[in-house]
Amino acid sequence: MMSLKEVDLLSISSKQYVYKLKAYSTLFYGLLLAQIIALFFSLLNGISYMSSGNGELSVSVNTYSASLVIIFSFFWILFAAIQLTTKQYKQLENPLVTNSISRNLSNIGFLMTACVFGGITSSLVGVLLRIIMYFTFDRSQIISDEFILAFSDLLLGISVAILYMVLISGIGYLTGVLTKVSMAFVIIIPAVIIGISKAYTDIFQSLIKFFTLESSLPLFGLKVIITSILLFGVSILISNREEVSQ
Amino acid sequence: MSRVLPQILLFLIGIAIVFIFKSKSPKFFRFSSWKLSVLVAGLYLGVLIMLVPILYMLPNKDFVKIVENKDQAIASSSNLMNNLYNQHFPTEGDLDKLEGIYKNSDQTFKLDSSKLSFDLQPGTENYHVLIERKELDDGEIDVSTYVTAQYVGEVNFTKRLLPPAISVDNGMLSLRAPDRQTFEFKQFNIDFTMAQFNNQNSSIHEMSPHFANQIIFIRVPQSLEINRGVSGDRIQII
Amino acid sequence: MILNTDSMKPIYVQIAEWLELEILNSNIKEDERIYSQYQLADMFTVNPATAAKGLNLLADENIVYKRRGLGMFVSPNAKQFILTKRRKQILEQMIKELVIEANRLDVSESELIMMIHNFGQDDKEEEQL
Amino acid sequence: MNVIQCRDVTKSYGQNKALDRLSFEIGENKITGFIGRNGAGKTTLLKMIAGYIKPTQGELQVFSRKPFNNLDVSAKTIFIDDNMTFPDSFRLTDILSEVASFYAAWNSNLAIALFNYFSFDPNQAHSNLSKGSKSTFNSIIGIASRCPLTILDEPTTGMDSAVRKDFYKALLKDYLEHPRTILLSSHLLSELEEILEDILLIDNGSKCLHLPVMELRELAVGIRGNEQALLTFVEGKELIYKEEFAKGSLYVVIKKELIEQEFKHVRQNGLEVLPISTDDLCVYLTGKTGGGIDDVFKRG
Repeated sequence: MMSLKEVDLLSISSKQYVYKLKAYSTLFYGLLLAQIIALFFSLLNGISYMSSGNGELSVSVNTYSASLVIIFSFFWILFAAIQLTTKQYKQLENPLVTNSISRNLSNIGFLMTACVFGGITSSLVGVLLRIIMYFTFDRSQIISDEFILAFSDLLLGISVAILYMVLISGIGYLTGVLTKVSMAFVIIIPAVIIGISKAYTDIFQSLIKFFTLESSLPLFGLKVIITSILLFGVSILISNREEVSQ
Repeated sequence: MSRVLPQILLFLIGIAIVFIFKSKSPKFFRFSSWKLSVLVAGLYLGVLIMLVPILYMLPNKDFVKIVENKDQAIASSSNLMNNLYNQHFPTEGDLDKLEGIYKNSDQTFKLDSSKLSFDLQPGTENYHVLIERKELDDGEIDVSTYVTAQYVGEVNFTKRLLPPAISVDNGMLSLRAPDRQTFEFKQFNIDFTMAQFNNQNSSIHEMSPHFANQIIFIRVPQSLEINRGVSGDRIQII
Repeated sequence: MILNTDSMKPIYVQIAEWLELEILNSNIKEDERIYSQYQLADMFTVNPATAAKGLNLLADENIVYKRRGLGMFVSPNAKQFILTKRRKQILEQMIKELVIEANRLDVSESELIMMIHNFGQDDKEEEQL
Repeated sequence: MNVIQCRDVTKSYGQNKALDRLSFEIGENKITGFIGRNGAGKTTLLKMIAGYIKPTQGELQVFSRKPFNNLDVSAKTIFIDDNMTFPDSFRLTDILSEVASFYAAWNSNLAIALFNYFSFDPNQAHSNLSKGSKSTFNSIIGIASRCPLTILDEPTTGMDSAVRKDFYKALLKDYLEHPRTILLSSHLLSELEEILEDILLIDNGSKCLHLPVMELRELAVGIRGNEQALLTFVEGKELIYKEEFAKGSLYVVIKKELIEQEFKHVRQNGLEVLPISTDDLCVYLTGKTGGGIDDVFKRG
């Protein structure tokens, strides 16, 4: 009895990963809802409207975009990542074979899956938006440029959306872990963010521009991956010594 | 700022909805079995993926296409207008060759009088009327209408402008502008995720309009007597 | 099997007594294998250690003996031994208590003997009916 | 070989000491009951053994390893309590099959047989179960996992008495077939003492007793009788409990070994020897004051 085979971290983590994929599958409805709402908003009026004219004619242009869907999906992954660190979700692992590292690894695995799913679906909702527009609007009014989406652009959009979601999930996860260390972080984190954005606008902006203005995909990918590894790594280190509270 | 505000509002609404959804998840969402959730998620993804080939199969011949060179078309249009002001009148053959300038209509009227007077109705103040005498007296008046480049953003919709209504009756040529026309366009911006690496600005495209001028080109028989009347300053005889 | 958990007698003693009864009633014959501690634990829903102690009680009195690797067996003469023991110990103890109680209730010796005698007859009559 | 080795373990939360210099050892394949009053520190200790929390001071080893955050210990241990939660997206049968993959010795036949015996609805969600059903279901997991170290913290909370009996029987029967180390905690000893081998009595975060249940049963007796006679009889001896029973009469609880020699004189002095239930004994041993609740009303 005492000489049971030693368990290895990876097989336990992957078992937990599968468990969590099933267990947390209801989180998906949140994404579905967020995307449908965003789609609805996007269809409603478009993101901008321009109109002008002279005595004989008036011309107006409605601009549409599926970006809102992606942004809503970003919010979803942020909340999902924070949620995974809550007591309520941690308790679900008590009946399982687990330790802090396997818990974190399987959480990260789940989040990566959610990012891939979210990235693909949010970009594809853009396709849905185009098809809805195709059938509801007068086709002779649709400007074909960018309405006809290059397939390579679609793949590009999906991979960039996934990368952004990975980054955001890392931010959310670390935030969640920090707030578990001390509830003080619930106040500190927003205060610091607002403080930095107010007092050191340029630092804050260059931090954002570090990602948003990067126009080389490989470099962007590298930046996101390294930053995410840092975010998740710090999260693992912090939560490693933490006791399972009930 | 006024443009950003409604979007921020939208995000806040979105967050609120996500939060309400999380805290008061309806029974269906909370107790939906994982098998059902995975099935719904799979179907959702499947349907979205199926949409991709459908999008590429949709015929797009009706769309507004951007093929022409806007700068050149606008340059030649304004060039033409400058020439008109400077009394450098083109021939009809010249007009046909100019880029960005389209012939709107082409009509021929039997002449029932030896004189021609004009009735330029309100709304035609911006029309340039050019009269050219033909080399022979065939008793017919040929009227062609031209329109210079008309753009909104990159979209050239010159060809969609309706020509003015023209009629010749008892030696009177009347010119009536078409009813007020409205043009609506739907533009699509690619997702910011694509734009970032596409050398495209994801911000809203510049959609400033460039309005067109109408040119009425009238060819009359050699010996016709022309009475330019009250609005004579808008009628130029080449 | 129900044990009297409120009794002052420890459970392992109750188990030992039950086994003695089984031997007395010839449900387990001499030189036959007796229940193992695990069977007893299962039957009485008690910890096997408790059951083992009950068995050991019998082993100490040589009512059962151990065969290496085979388990416990009922000793020859076990039945006779139990009978003697019970007569000696249990009956004596009971009589002792009876006498003390009789003294407390001012029942004289002859009255007590009468009662025992009558009780025995009632019992027989009941059996006859 | 000891499964659990606990040396001077202290757990403090701020100023408050939940466990105070606790030392004990638990051998392999024993069923040990962790008994103590509410708040005595049973759950804290069990959670520490399960690796959920770590000792503030002292050394705790489970399977010769520190259990906190240890995957090997976690694989050999299951901790069942009524706080155990499962995802709402799992039906009860899902839970049985999903949890199964984590435990090497899991017996799904047993799990399903018990599940059916207790008439669970396979399509129910865990969080919709009543308190008693939840305890029963969790206990099925605890039994079927056949973990070398099975920890059941107040497993019978909310169960009705019939189910409790069935549960103890099921636990014992499976233990007989597959011996393992089982820790059971309860504030009520009486209903589970028969299946226990050892008992660890905890009082206020400290160890009070650790001995076989059989010895506990014979540890002490109660004596009732005339106050004067009784006081002379027990003079100079340590009493576990003393209570004025009626006017002029007294009830004391005393260690059996202290009066073994004079046992015969007890009755002659008109004193009455009473058996004492293990439950009562545990209450007396962990009692804060000598008198009990009656004293409160006497003073008033």
